[in-house]
Amino acid sequence: MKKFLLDLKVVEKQCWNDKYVLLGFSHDEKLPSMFPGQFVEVRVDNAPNTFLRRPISVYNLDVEKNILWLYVQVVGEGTRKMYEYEVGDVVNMLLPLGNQFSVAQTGEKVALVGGGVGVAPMLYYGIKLKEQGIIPHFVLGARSAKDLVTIEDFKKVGEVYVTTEDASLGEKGYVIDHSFLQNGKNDIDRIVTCGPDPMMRAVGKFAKENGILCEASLENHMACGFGVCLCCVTPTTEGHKCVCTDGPVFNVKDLDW
Amino acid sequence: MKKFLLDLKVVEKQCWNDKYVLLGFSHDEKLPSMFPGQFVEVRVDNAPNTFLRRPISVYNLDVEKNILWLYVQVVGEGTRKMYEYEVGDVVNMLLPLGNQFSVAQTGEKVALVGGGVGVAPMLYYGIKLKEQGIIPHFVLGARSAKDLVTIEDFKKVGEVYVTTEDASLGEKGYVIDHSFLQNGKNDIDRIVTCGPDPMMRAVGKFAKENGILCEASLENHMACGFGVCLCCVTPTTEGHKCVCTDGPVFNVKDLDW
Amino acid sequence: MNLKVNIGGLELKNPVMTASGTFGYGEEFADLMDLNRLGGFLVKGTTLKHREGNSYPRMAETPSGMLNAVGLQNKGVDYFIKEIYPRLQQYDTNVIVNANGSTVEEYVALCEALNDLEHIPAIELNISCPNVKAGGMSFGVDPKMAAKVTKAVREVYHKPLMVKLSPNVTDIAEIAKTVEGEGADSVSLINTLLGMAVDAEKRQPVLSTITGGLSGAAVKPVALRMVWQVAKAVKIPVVGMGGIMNAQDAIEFILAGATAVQVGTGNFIDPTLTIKVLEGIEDYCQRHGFDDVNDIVGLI
Amino acid sequence: MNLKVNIGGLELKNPVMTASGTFGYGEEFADLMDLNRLGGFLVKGTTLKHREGNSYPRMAETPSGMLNAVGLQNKGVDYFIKEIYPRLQQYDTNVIVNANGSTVEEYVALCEALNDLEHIPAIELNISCPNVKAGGMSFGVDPKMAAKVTKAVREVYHKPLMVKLSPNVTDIAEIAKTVEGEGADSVSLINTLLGMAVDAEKRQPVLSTITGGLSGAAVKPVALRMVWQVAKAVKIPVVGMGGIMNAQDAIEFILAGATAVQVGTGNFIDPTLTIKVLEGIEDYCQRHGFDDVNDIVGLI
Ligand SMILES: Cc1cc2nc3c(=O)[nH]c(=O)nc-3n(C[C@H](O)[C@H](O)[C@H](O)COP(=O)(O)OP(=O)(O)OC[C@H]3O[C@@H](n4cnc5c(N)ncnc54)[C@H](O)[C@@H]3O)c2cc1C
Ligand SMILES: Cc1cc2nc3c(=O)[nH]c(=O)nc-3n(C[C@H](O)[C@H](O)[C@H](O)COP(=O)(O)OP(=O)(O)OC[C@H]3O[C@@H](n4cnc5c(N)ncnc54)[C@H](O)[C@@H]3O)c2cc1C
Ligand SMILES: Cc1cc2nc3c(=O)[nH]c(=O)nc-3n(C[C@H](O)[C@H](O)[C@H](O)COP(=O)(O)O)c2cc1C
Ligand SMILES: Cc1cc2nc3c(=O)[nH]c(=O)nc-3n(C[C@H](O)[C@H](O)[C@H](O)COP(=O)(O)O)c2cc1C
Ligand code: FES
Ligand code: FES
Repeated sequence: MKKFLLDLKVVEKQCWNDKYVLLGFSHDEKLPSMFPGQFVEVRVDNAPNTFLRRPISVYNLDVEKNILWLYVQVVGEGTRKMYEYEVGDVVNMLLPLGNQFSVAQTGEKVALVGGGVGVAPMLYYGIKLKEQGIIPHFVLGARSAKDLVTIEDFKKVGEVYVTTEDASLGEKGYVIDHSFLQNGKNDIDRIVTCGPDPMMRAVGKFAKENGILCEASLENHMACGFGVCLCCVTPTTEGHKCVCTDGPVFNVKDLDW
Repeated sequence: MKKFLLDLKVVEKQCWNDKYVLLGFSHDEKLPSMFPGQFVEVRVDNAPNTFLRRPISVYNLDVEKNILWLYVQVVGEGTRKMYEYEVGDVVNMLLPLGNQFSVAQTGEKVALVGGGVGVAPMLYYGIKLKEQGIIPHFVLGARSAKDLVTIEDFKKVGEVYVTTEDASLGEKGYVIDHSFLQNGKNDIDRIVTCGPDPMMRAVGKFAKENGILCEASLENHMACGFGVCLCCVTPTTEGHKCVCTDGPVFNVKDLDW
Repeated sequence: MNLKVNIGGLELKNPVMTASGTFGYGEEFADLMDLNRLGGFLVKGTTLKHREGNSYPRMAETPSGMLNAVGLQNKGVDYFIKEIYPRLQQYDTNVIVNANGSTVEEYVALCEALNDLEHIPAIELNISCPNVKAGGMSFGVDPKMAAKVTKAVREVYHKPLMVKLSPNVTDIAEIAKTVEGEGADSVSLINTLLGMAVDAEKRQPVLSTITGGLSGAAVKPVALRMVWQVAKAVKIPVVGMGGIMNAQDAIEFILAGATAVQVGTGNFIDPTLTIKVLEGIEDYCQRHGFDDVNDIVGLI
Repeated sequence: MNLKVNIGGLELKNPVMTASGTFGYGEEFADLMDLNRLGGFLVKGTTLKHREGNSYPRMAETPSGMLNAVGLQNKGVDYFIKEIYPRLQQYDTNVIVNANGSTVEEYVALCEALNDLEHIPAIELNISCPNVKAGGMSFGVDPKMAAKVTKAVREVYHKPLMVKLSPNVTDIAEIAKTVEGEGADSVSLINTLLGMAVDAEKRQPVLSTITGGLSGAAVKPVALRMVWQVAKAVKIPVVGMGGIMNAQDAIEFILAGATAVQVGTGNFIDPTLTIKVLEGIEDYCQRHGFDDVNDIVGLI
């Protein structure tokens, strides 16, 4: 896909507690198409220690309103600065980057399993499923209810199943333990997942054991985001592959898990 | 003098064109005393390339309102960020630093010669002179009228004589050519000066030739601002002296000009 | 305005190139800029045989810079010739291959193969990669080894030969003079500074290889110093790099003695940086009244 | 919680010291922090005779760092002993003098004088200053010279002797082993990296000396790597420095093998940084369940 280097303007901002922000970006011209699983590289140029760009998933692309939505969790200086963006700020982005989740077949039962801020790429895939006439089953896990702040967005699109480690919302435990997955083993045709590495590995294992097609979106550290530095590799059955161009989405059967 | 490391809050901001800003800073507690010629070291921590603090002169200390005024000209990234400070922002400063202009004797005729942003330390000295009952004669020079934006502050305190290189305000030419200086050679008892190096040297030469006591405030590049790095030295009759602690104010007869 | 420079027999339409390992095979940038505007571009480090490179993690961000430990991942020269070289012929600029080996024999075999490629007008002999166990940097930090590999390659490679120097040495000018003596047509510097990052919370190194190569703005002062030292020491042209993030940085290298520059890590942050650097150099020459960029080379 | 460390016979109440040339004579910080809380502080580089140092400009800011070319400006050891030493005795911490010379004889005469000072419990032998023409760094980049000066000083200096190493070398571990062999009780590293800054608009070097020493956050990756290499190579304690800007940086050095650290350029940016580093180290040990800071030394 053709890449663009664009200055986008913050047009919407929603903060929950002090850790999560949802930012809407727009442009005078029509934003390029982007697909679920793809990401953008954000230039954070007003922080002293963010030398490199920061990769952030496409949370949603509202074609009608011409708004790109990013959902950001504050973990360090770069994401802190993004949290502090105000409506009107202009931010340089390289986009769209990476491959995408593969398209489901009509009639499939699809589980979208997200952990923590890994829920980000799930929403947009869910929206596409819904457009196809497939009900997205979102299985969302986090440490605590306060880490699942955009849950209403998901409820508007599909069925939502929640686990939290402290039982503050939904079932207590890890996503993989959710009754929807454990009881539905035999019905589920496809799982897409994103989240912390141990979580995705657990999901991958579950899928393999139950013969379910499973795609995971990896979040390896990146220097460039577009395939030129070879820093973001993951071992696969065919050797090292770049997460930024061969991924971020991989079929778990190809991964060296 | 005792040094303080304080977080001050921006309480006033006045911008002229896009090059000059006057910022008022305050603190919950009483600000320490500061004298004319002294400066502060500002920590600009939201710019990627300002590793070191930035030295800025005390423009005025309003003891009643507990406000420290700084007058800043944008020349690079650090001063650009200062220009962008908003009321409410908190800025870390090390202060007060440096020596001070020596106190004039009652009855002296004093010329305060400032060039460009070098006018900054002149105002506060002028205010002190006025308190002593001495009329400050400000001779202010700049490239153009738009580089002398706080002239009204000076007019409130004393007599103001202006030169601009493009003749957009006052007499055309360099400060040193102003008729007030050239015609007043024999009357002037004391000159204090701050501005670009060539200007101060010219003023120093003029003072020497006419037997006038002259103090200049130097603006050497600094790494620490409080005498520990030895980076800011100027050659003097007694060898290298630190501009940040032995200065910034020097009697020009001690300088190696 | 003349921007043409000559790097030991290699004609560049302007002094702006890219640094190997930071520009892929160029194609990745084609959406965003016109590659043909460059003086040349250096493709990924290439070896005789396929290399998987080092394990992940291979990267750590550092103040104004980054560490990498890629370890020359590439599919080997045969794959390059078959799959990539044909596509690169379309570009109207110098495509230069960065040649790597673990032994003198490997370097020689590789460079022999590259010598036959009509559309590769020059190679950069990398004797300074800090990210491979055998060979790599060890050639670049020992004058005897540097001489040996340069001499051997010179015998089989008949086009302009640029040798890339390691900054991890006591006396880089000595190494430069050595390779000049063995027939190098130009030298390029600096490769990355050997560094390390520690994850304090996990109490382990960040990189799988513990140490890695430092690049980016942070290294510019060291790179400028070395370019200046080398330019004074040798008669062949010097290609400068290390932390170029804008046109002014590039001009600093040229003033310090570089006839051309390479933009590296900066490509990650702004994929169109090379074009900005090129335009900035032209603008600088104009502003300062030089009608030939060669006139500002080594003015310091 | 034990924070005490021993640097080759020198007892420190905690591992936090300051780097010579960045802390004046300590007194300049007394308004802002309690000097007695430090493990020790290093005063300005001292020479046998008065030195004017280099001409202005001596400083250039660089990405995440700075270059300096102070050139050991100081009034000589006699002045130090007469005017400054008496004032320094009031502090209940280790005051260490950074000793410099241009010849072996100068080093020896200086260290003999320092040996007699009761309240100076140790010296740091600086064989790595890049900012003086004669001597200075040249001792630190040549193993033979390093051996010679260490041996000579060892004969006249009978208290803990710390030798400060230059990073501008191909193999710093070799130099470390050499000075260890000649009787150094500890090594400290890194001194500044030789660098350069260019003023493109003026077309001249920024520093009066053209090149200068790079310090600050930018050099941390190189410093960490060298500390790690040296700590593996020698048995004597290693004192780590180079770009420490916060407690985490200091902990990284300790994990890489430093028994103590020195805070340098960071003092300019935050004059109370040493205290923050000290408190951060204590907090880190607590959080990670270590009751002795020595237990985290060299965990990597
Ligand atoms: C393809 C991709 C998509 C992503 N999508 C999102 C998203 O939609 N929303 C979101 O909030 N974050 C997302 N991330 C993660 C995000 O890029 C990092 O959190 C961010 O780069 C951290 O920058 P920082 O300056 O705030 O933190 P830093 O100061 O750089 O690091 C703080 C901590 O976060 C860790 N960290 C840094 N980068 C990453 C990374 N890439 N992955 C995991 N941990 C990291 C560091 O090791 C460190 O412990 C994505 C990452 C990738 C690779
Ligand atoms: C004692 C003292 C008092 C000062 N008082 C004031 C004041 O009241 N108001 C004000 O606006 N400025 C004042 N200055 C100058 C001010 O410190 C610099 O303009 C500022 O540090 C530049 O920072 P920057 O990041 O914007 O520019 P940089 O990006 O650091 O530099 C931009 C350009 O300015 C030059 N420059 C940098 N520092 C200085 C300096 N110290 N002197 C002269 N040129 C410099 C650089 O060489 C470069 O050409 C004072 C300086 C000193 C030493
Ligand atoms: C990710 C990465 C990979 C690199 N790979 C190579 C390589 O294969 N061969 C080589 O000679 N240099 C390689 N380098 C070094 C660069 O070409 C360049 O010498 C160095 O990064 C300094 O320039 P910079 O600061 O502009 O990046 C690599 C650098 C980076 C950051
Ligand atoms: C302005 C300045 C002056 C210095 N003077 C000396 C000195 O006299 N003797 C010495 O051994 N090191 C000197 N150094 C080097 C520091 O002690 C330290 O080794 C170096 O700066 C790296 O640490 P840092 O990055 O924390 O500053 C000086 C450094 C600076 C910045
Ligand atoms: S991040 Fe550079 S290749 Fe993937
Ligand atoms: S700026 Fe450090 S001594 Fe003056």
